[in-house]
Amino acid sequence: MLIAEKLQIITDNSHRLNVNLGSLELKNPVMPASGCCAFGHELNNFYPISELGAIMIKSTTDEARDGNANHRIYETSSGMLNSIGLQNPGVDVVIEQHISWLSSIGATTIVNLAGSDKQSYVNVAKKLETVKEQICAIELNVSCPNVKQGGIQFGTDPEMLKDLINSITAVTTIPVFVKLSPNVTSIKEMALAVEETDAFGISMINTLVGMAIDYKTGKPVIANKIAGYSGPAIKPVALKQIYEVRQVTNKPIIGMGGIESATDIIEFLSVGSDAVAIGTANFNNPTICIDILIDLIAIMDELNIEHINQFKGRAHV
Amino acid sequence: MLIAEKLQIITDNSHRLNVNLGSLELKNPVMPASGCCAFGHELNNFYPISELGAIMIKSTTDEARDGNANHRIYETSSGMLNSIGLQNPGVDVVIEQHISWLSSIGATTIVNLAGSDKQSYVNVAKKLETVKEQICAIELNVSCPNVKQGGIQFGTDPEMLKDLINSITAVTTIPVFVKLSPNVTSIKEMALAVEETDAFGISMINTLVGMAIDYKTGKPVIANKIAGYSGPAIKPVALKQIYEVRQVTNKPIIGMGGIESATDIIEFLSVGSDAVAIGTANFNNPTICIDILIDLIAIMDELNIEHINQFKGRAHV
Amino acid sequence: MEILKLNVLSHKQLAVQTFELVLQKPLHICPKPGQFAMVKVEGKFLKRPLSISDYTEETITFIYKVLGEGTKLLSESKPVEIEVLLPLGSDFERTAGHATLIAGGVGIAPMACLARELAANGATLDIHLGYQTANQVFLADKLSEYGNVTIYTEDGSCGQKGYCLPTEVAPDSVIYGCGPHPMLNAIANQYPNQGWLSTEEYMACGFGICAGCVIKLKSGLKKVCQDGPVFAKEEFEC
Amino acid sequence: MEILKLNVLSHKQLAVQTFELVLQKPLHICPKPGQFAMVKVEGKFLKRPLSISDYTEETITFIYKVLGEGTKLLSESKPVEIEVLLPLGSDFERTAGHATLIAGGVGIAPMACLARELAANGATLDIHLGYQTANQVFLADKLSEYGNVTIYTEDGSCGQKGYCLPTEVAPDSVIYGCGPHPMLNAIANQYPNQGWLSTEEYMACGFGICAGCVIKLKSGLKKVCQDGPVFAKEEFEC
Ligand SMILES: Cc1cc2nc3c(=O)[nH]c(=O)nc-3n(C[C@H](O)[C@H](O)[C@H](O)COP(=O)(O)OP(=O)(O)OC[C@H]3O[C@@H](n4cnc5c(N)ncnc54)[C@H](O)[C@@H]3O)c2cc1C
Ligand SMILES: Cc1cc2nc3c(=O)[nH]c(=O)nc-3n(C[C@H](O)[C@H](O)[C@H](O)COP(=O)(O)OP(=O)(O)OC[C@H]3O[C@@H](n4cnc5c(N)ncnc54)[C@H](O)[C@@H]3O)c2cc1C
Ligand SMILES: Cc1cc2nc3c(=O)[nH]c(=O)nc-3n(C[C@H](O)[C@H](O)[C@H](O)COP(=O)(O)O)c2cc1C
Ligand SMILES: Cc1cc2nc3c(=O)[nH]c(=O)nc-3n(C[C@H](O)[C@H](O)[C@H](O)COP(=O)(O)O)c2cc1C
Ligand code: FES
Ligand code: FES
Repeated sequence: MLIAEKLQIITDNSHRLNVNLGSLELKNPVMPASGCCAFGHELNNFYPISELGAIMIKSTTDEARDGNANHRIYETSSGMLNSIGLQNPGVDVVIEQHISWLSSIGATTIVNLAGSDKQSYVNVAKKLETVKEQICAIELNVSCPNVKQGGIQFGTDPEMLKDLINSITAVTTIPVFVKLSPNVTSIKEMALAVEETDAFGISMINTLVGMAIDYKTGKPVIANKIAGYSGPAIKPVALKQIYEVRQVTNKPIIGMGGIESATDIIEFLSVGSDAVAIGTANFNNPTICIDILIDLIAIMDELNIEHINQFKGRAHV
Repeated sequence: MLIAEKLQIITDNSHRLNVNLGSLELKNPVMPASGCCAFGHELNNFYPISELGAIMIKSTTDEARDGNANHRIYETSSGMLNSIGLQNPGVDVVIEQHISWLSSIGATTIVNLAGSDKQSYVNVAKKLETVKEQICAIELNVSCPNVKQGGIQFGTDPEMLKDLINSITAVTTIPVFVKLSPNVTSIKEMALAVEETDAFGISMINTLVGMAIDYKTGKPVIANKIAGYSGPAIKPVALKQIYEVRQVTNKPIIGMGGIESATDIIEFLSVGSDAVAIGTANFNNPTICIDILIDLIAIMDELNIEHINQFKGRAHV
Repeated sequence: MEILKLNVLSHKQLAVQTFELVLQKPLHICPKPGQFAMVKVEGKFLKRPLSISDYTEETITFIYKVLGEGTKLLSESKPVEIEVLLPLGSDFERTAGHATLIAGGVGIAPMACLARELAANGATLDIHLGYQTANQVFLADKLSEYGNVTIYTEDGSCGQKGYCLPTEVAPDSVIYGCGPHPMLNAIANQYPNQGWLSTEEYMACGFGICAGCVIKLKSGLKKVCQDGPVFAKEEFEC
Repeated sequence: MEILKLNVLSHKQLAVQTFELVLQKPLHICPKPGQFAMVKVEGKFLKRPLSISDYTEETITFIYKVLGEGTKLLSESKPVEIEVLLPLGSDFERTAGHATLIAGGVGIAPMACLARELAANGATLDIHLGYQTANQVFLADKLSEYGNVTIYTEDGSCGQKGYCLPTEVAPDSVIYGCGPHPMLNAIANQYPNQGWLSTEEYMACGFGICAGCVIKLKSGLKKVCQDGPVFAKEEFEC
């Protein structure tokens, strides 16, 4: 099937696919995850990314970052490791070259915001606020180490997390989704911390943490040694954590972690997601976000499901 | 190759495979993991389990336990979910019917000990102490919820963990390996807690936690909803956590998590394990523990490695 | 019980979503009616339990229905060799008297060798086979060689309409049942006869080491893979 | 750049651990020398980057060496159809004057179409090919149709002994290099000539969205998959 035909099917079924994340309405529940679509230019060569529910662009920091040395990625069983190191051109360039372009082509942009201390996050948030009409939402990447607090990750300490969120929501009116790290003893505790703030919603999960070893040398394959772990292998963990978070919050949840099929999307909606993001699967198939919507419509027909919302939260009833 | 031929090769290479876990010497570094070999009878129909480094029998509790309802297991990408619920006949039957049999056939037995509160653990340890000459070591399963402390798992709280270990080492002279749960914010913190006790060593990792959903009904597939996650999919997480734990302790480590090949074993030794356990892979191949030793010897030849110890800790130098 | 790579001799569709897989059997492997195998599907992590439908000296036959991803992959790939662990589990104790076979869906698969061996034993057979609909009927012709076959379909498109539960079973007849759980429970409680029922549960290992397949029967906790899959009928009575 | 399932026309061994894979090419796909493809290997999660070795109107050829699990699986399975994403990345800018090709190991693969196109362009070619040992030699015969071939082996079992670095390169010759990193660095710093070098790095996507393949060159951070794999020689000079 040609892309044009696929897009037509999606358009024809748009009344069955639209989702609400609280007050935000998206065309459909599918968006590429941060770090897995760069700033959208490449995917837009395959299909118009304005047809997506949204696009979550690469983590953006105050200053440009070079990222980590090579090797940065490695394949594992049903997944991959990455340690890119938040390479990005810095918020000024991102606004000028990417956000404005995304806005001009009609894309729904979610900007992923990262930093190394509270101030650096706040700086980015303030700049994003100046182009707020071009931005649908901010996704707050809290899996960064806080260099001011001995390198503890913001997303692993409830108090530090709340403090960071509060300082962001204080300087911007853009809805903020907090992207939870799965690498914590209690994900509920973190969700409850978010619940006490003005954050708009939650996105989850960020990568697990893993390592790969070259058996010949005995050395880590990834230059940074430790790396983020993504792909189908992390799906069971994602489903479990979203299930638990949905038990303690009514905020909108963008679910992700290993999604590569329409049935995966239905599973993520069932445990409590309101929309989903697709990360690693884009690497294997550049048109996955469109293809998966086509499959989703077919399964909805098969199961006699009129609207995608009917899948939401079924694991909890 | 017939099993007898494989056993001969292993015997011929025994001087290259023996490992020391502190003062414990094992024939070779390979043992089946707890819950993945029952009490040894079935594997012993395939090969003499006395030829293994050791065998880690099913979690044993004070009283018999029925375990959970069906479904108890489900396949996922490169792994599986299980929620058996510690089904076991109770320590008295385990001693009479299983440990004595294992001892009689010359197997090296590591008894996995579980409980629901401190007292129930201690009861089992005391009974095991009465047959200590039949037991090589105790593996302390600390991934159990403490019913006396609001269901918090022993292995997720350093103080509770230390307290549990101390009460076990107070009543038994059998070496105790503490089996760490990977589902914590900081695995180093837990290892440091073990470091402060008289525990003999560490085994890791226990299962991650995951969930599977039937997309048609939207309901969890596993009766218990949430389940342990094992298999190759968890290997990167295991390697990373063992790497980190090795940075803070010199105690012997039995590494596990997704091992299914000889190169996997080498990777686990490289990050700091002294021996390895094989869990889920036994389900797919009942003779995996023997086959993998054959492959290991072949790779050692290929890489010009005289003794298995040469692989140890290479990721740290 | 052995792990073996067996050559595929044939692999064909028998009915809607229903496939027959014939493997070359080494002479020293001697399965019995009711036993099963764990069958490797390339691309899937765990093996899949399938009943041994029939066998000769040199062949072993499975009949499977496409249910989920594993069976779909198996039916679409055309492997030349398949890894199996077999033979596994308990078998049906065979009577020499009168036997009533009651099977539904893929539970019909193991009836092939059971009927053949019962007949060879001198037993007289009444065979009741349940399907969802006419285009899913399989094995009925073959089984009629060994006894009196009655077909049931849920939609009435072939044979009697309704569930596969005979209105009467001769009092001295031994019942042999295989099918979905509700069917087994109905058989167990509807007829006073002696008998044997084959059940199923999700399995990881198939040979007793994972405790994944444990179910609660009348006499206690049982591993379907090791204590079963065939259990005495009274185990299911309530 | 397109994702396509292409028929396998042939798949054979060329030398020790070295295989040639020929796929059917749709007419509208027009690769250029130096470009590559991401090739799906069944059973592996990510696609594998392979240089386009050569092509005709209707075919596209890859030559790969068995290095790890993915290439081993590819060589052992005999797929009839393979999913690829192609053509990807930058190409070698072709001179019409004198060209010196210096390639080692699987870096020799893309020299096939490069030499052909350079020759068609009217260029004169000196071709230097490095292998580990004699039984790994491939493509040398074919390349000698387009220019003067010199073979190097590390153990001296064929051609000159030692690394594939010509002692002299004509001052006006444009250098085209492809091979392991140390070889590219040596080429970059040993000869003052202009030229183009093709490099490699681990890749997840192959088309610019993952930032996994980024390396630091003289002019800054570059994506090997998108800005490369072919870069101007001065980018590697130090
Ligand atoms: C002893 C025994 C004998 C069987 N004999 C046959 C037979 O002869 N023919 C036949 O068609 N089917 C038979 N089944 C059922 C068959 O095993 C399942 O249909 C099959 O495993 C489904 O696999 P899947 O990947 O297609 O489904 P999925 O739902 O994708 O499977 C996911 C997981 O669940 C397990 N699973 C799902 N459904 C079942 C089930 N009903 N029983 C056991 N495990 C299940 C799978 O093994 C796998 O581990 C038997 C089951 C048992 C236990
Ligand atoms: C642009 C480009 C062109 C290439 N052209 C060729 C070619 O024509 N012929 C050929 O034989 N090889 C070529 N390579 C190298 C080839 O991609 C690797 O040998 C191959 O990916 C190894 O896969 P594996 O699964 O066998 O190894 P494994 O080590 O098991 O692979 C694990 C992971 O690391 C990656 N990886 C490992 N080694 C390399 C490497 N050297 N380069 C890139 N990724 C690697 C794999 O892609 C995979 O993701 C090229 C690489 C690049 C980047
Ligand atoms: C190569 C790569 C780069 C990533 N970069 C980022 C990033 O910059 N910021 C972020 O919040 N998440 C990043 N992620 C995490 C993903 O957005 C996503 O949360 C995770 O990969 C799980 O989804 P998946 O399994 O579908 O990939 C990255 C993931 C990958 C694989
Ligand atoms: C079916 C099953 C049952 C298990 N039961 C136990 C148990 O009783 N006690 C325990 O400490 N670990 C248990 N485990 C965890 C394993 O011992 C092991 O730590 C884990 O599965 C990781 O190793 P693997 O990936 O090789 O299976 C069980 C694992 C599985 C798959
Ligand atoms: S399937 Fe593992 S014990 Fe029965
Ligand atoms: S491989 Fe993904 S950006 Fe180059």
